[in-house]
Amino acid sequence: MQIDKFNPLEDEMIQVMDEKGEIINPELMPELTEEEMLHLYHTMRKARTIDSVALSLQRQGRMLTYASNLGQEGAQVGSGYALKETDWAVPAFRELGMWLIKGWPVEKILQYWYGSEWGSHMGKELRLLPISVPISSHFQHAAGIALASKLRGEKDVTIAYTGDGGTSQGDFHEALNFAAVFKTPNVFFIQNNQFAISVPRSKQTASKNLAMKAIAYGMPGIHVDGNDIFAVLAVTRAAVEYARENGPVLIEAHTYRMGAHTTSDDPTKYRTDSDVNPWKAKDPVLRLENYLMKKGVLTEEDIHALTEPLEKEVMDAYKSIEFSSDTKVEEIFAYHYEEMTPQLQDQLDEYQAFLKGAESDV
Amino acid sequence: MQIDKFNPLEDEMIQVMDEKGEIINPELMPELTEEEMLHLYHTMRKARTIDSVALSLQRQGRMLTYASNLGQEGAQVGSGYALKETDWAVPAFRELGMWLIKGWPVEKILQYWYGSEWGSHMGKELRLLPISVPISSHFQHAAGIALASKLRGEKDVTIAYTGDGGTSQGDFHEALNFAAVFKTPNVFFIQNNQFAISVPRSKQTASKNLAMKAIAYGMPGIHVDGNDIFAVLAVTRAAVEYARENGPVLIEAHTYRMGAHTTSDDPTKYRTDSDVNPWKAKDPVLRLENYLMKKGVLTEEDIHALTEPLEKEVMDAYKSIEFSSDTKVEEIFAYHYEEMTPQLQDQLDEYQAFLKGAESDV
Amino acid sequence: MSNSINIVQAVQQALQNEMTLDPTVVAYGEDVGAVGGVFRATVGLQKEFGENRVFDTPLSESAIVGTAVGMAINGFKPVVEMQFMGFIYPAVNQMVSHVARFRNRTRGERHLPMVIRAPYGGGIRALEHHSESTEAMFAHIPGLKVVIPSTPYDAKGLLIAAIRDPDPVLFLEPKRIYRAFRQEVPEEAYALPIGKAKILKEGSDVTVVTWGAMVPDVQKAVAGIDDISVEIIDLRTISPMDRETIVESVEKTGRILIVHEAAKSFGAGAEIIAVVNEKAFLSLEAPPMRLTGFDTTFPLPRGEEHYIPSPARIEHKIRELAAY
Amino acid sequence: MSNSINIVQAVQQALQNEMTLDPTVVAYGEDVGAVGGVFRATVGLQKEFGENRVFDTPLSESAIVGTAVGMAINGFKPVVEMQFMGFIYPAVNQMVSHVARFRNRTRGERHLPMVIRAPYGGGIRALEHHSESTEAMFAHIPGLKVVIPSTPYDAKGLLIAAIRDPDPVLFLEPKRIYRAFRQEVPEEAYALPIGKAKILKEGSDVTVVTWGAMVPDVQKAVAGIDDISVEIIDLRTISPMDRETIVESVEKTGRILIVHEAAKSFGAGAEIIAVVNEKAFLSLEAPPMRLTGFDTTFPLPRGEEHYIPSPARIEHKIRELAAY
Ligand SMILES: Cc1ncc(C[n+]2csc(CCOP(=O)(O)OP(=O)(O)O)c2C)c(N)n1
Ligand SMILES: Cc1ncc(C[n+]2csc(CCOP(=O)(O)OP(=O)(O)O)c2C)c(N)n1
Ligand SMILES: [Mg+2]
Ligand SMILES: [Mg+2]
Repeated sequence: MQIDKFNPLEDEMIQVMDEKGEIINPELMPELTEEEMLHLYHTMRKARTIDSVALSLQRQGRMLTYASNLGQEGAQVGSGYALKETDWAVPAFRELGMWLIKGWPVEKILQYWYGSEWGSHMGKELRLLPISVPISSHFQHAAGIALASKLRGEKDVTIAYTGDGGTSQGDFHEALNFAAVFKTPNVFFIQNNQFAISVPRSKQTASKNLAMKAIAYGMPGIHVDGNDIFAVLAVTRAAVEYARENGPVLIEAHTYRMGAHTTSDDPTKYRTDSDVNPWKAKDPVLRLENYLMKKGVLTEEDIHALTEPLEKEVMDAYKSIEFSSDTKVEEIFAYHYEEMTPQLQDQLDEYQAFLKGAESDV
Repeated sequence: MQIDKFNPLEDEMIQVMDEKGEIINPELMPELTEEEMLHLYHTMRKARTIDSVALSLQRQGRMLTYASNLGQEGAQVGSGYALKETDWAVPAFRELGMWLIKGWPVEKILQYWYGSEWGSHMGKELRLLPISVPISSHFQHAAGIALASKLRGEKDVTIAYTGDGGTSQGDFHEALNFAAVFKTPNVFFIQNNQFAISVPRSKQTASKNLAMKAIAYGMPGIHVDGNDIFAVLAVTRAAVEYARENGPVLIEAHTYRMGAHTTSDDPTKYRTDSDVNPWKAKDPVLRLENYLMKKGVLTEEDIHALTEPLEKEVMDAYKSIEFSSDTKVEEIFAYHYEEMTPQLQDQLDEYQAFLKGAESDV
Repeated sequence: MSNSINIVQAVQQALQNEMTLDPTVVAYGEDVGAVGGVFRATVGLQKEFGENRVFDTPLSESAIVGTAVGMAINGFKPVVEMQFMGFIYPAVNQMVSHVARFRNRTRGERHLPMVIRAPYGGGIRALEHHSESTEAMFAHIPGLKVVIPSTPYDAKGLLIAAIRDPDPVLFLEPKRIYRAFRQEVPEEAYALPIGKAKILKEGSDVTVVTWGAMVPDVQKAVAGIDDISVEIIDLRTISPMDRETIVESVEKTGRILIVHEAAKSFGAGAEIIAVVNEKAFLSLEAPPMRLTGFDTTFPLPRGEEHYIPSPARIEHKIRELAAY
Repeated sequence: MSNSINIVQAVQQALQNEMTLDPTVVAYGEDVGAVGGVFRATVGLQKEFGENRVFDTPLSESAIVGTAVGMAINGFKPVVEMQFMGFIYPAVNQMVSHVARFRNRTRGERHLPMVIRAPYGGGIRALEHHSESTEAMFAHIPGLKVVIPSTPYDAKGLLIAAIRDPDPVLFLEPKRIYRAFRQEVPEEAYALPIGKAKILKEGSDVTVVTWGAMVPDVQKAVAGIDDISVEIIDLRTISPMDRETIVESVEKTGRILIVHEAAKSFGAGAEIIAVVNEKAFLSLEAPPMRLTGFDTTFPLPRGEEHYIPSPARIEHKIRELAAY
């Protein structure tokens, strides 16, 4: 695929596999062994399992705010799989499938959402940044990481994720402009899931699609069916290879947030079942399932057989952090500077003295 | 001219009059009486006079930092003249020709550059905002003013100016996006004078032109020869009328900053005479002069006859503020809130007591 | 007529009242329209006043504040919402460079009747950036007023005052106690003076100055103290600060403790201590003290219990001060 | 070997030294490349080290700081320039939300060796937004260090220390005295400790704490005072503040005046007063005093002479304090 020949103005969308799992665009079908396909499928299922376990734990009061990924696994796993191990990934906060591919340990992911900074102590060598909450601010980091790679003459690509809402932020603009000027090896990946909390895509921006925003920066832009994992993988692979040699690319993956924004959100306030239902047929997991079943590498039985071990794996991961994640007092102070300042030391000492006193009062 | 039929992707540039003052695109020639043309010419000359007087005063130490407009009078006067009296204008800091059209009194303009806040007390009814120094931050104000007009059902348009450098700021992006979503009556006018201080346009952004950035917002964008006052007027008139009914438009006026960035800048550090010279032939004032002379409404004599009265007018304006612009102590405190806070009152009192004491010490 | 409402309802009611009385008042921000805000502070307003007066914006805080500047210049009184105080920072340039400056820049020719609302503070077991208390950063900016209510009654009266104020007000809402308790509040519009602190409890031994979500914690702490007579001042306006009320109290008690949730160093507590030194030095019988958040990032939920001074710590500190 | 250089040359030399010693040091920002910065603080560096190590960026401060975060994560030590402190505000979100937090967010796994340089302060007859001193806003942010030198020697040694610091430093340069005087400074690289104030002059009656461009003004004022023994402390690091040096001095003098250019309320002077109260209350013989900029926007040039405390006002205030 020649990424810079795509015309984002035409508002077409790249697809490889239709909703029934038929390959409709074989020339774009990414090269994948059966094993790899099963790995992708497995990862999507794992993401979905984490999602549902986390949501149910949250309902039980055993988990804090959680942002569901339901329906976006294709965009996440597909794009993540296009990366080499030495490539960097800079997420927003809704990229579970990519995190799994990139290697963020499940227990660490859960520990993050469970409310501990240790969740983001994930292994530097993963070349994965922690979650960035302030929308699109991390796009600047991605541009900087890529510039660093380029200045050292290395060929690593940095992919960064944001949402449809994220395209409205000034940082989105500045990062893309900066990257294009310096021709940094970046892929900027928009998961257009049609909502920014309650604000629909149509009220977020007046451009016909989000991929065409690339034109403002003189970089290629490409629009892909985000629920079609093969299309996402094909497009992201092409983009990554383009970026490695030439400079940044913008991808818009067309998808849908099937669940609430987070566990604090009630989507019935701003959308109806009839908005959501058509998207059920486009489910990225079902689609790959259909394809693999037709291909004969996956059976109904296999599908069901996965459920329990995945749930167990995730629950085990959760249990490994559930009662061991309370923050120690010193930890609150210890990581602000290489050496604690005298101010911090004083404050820590005073607080610990208070705690000791309170204890001995009992 | 149908503003939304222009294709900014094609990198063409709208021209009406060539460098010799010939009308090469008569169907776009704006309707103007001879009187109006002479008014435009006169205003450009006045702008140029203010510029040269201010620069020479600055060299004499009688004026502070000053930002020259030399070479950009066509873009400034032409765009300003497209506005109705009730339209709003939101400048950056290099829009002298527009200010004159909009009615900012010359002595007030000079008073601003002379270093007094009173220069920005210019008459609310002008619907002209004061200079905004933080690059492109005022684009947000322009979007808000226009939204206010629209919400009241009024048809006033708000034009906002920035430079080529200004297109890199996050605020540029957010304002355009916001305006396009709400279809506010805005014209966003970029004076692309090829430099942001020392940084050339080519290092500012990788897009082929700046007008095409409009595509990212779903608004029309148009690229015009900024040194061709007729083209600028025609395009801006069309844009203003489009904006009045439909929503925002982006204009890029291609021009050149003939002088230094400001009096603190030394452009020989980053460009050569051979960069600058070709632009001398494109001078917007000469171009209109040639046209008017050919048309027989302006003679060499008229041209020279203007010099002295303009210089006198500007110098008189300057003299009217030169020795009367020192800030009174109370003024520093009086305009932060409708009522001075007790803190401010205390600080003022203490300072005035000090001043009195110091005086009586003498 | 009065109604029994909590703080977030008081905010909503203030908006509802003022929008009814003044057609130039508009409210906007992220998710404030259709769903009525993530905390429901604008709930029902879009339905009542229409999409021209209550609307959602693109996700861009600088645009929200920056367009409010333009709206205010052109005849409206915008009340904009920052979804959390942790997301106000993209708008800081607009606030410092323009919101705070238009009146002075134009020597009074233009002024900005606008309000920036933001829920602030921690203790709600939220993700990073959802627990900020950086009122001191904004209080330092000449031309900005910073208001923080602690009760439904004050929230309503101060927000109405902020909306009516011809100058910009940063209105920080204590989200930890948004729904903590109800209070009888007039249904009609009323305004309370900005810049006036409130003595919640008179006392003669120790003055405690606090604000926002810390107020109930201080009250709880003091409720457990029989042997020391504590005066509690709810500052209500951070800037311009009501120095008089504080100074008069310290002249009486000779002892002052400031309790705030924000980080200690360079926080608003420091300014209060400076003021007390300047205006009531000779009355001081003990060093003014601060009990505040640590000089650290607000911890994620598994550590957050340590950050905000608890009633027990407040009591302990009051005793330390009284014993000095 | 030493050379006689002014502050802006010291900044340039610090960069030159460190870029020579450490290939991961890069410098960028608006106009820092070809022309060497609007104040020429990076002059000659692009020529010497090439466009890969010294370069101009698009006009976007948030990108300059935000990409520096990425560069620091990926092996570089970026030293970025904000053209004026008045233009730092678009980058505040990056500074507060990320620069200050990466180490803590990742429990030490990632840290950011980066420096943000910005000329600060007024008195150069400049346009609006070119005269800002808002060090207190940044000092309040946990995770940021804020350094302000006042001499060529300190500027060089502290900037080198900032570059070598594994954590982010906001390095504010006193532009009013960029070229005010020269000092003999070693040509080689050397580092001075961040977080340490310097006693410029010992004295026993009054302590004056100041920093940056106010230092020479304080020195001038004190030079005219024979009858009071003034100790002058140059704070040098605003955060983390060297409380020890201040407290020891006040224990000796019993009197302290803080002189800064920033607005008074919620400024760094307040924190110093709070610290002195907390640590040296019983030594205080007079109320700690502040002489600072007004709580106003920095006036345009025709009024700016009034804003910055003059040596005459400083002397007057020292006398007031001594006479208390
Ligand atoms: C700067 C900033 N403003 C507001 C928020 C609150 N917020 C969190 S997620 C979100 C919506 C994001 O929408 P989008 O970018 O489309 O991502 P999605 O949630 O759909 O994945 C908002 C407004 C934030 N995190 N950061
Ligand atoms: C936010 C911000 N950053 C930096 C500056 C300093 N500065 C003033 S003008 C200028 C260049 C502006 O370039 P451009 O937008 O092309 O306008 P021009 O000067 O060419 O008219 C810069 C960097 C500023 N005023 N505001
Ligand atoms: Mg979305
Ligand atoms: Mg320019």
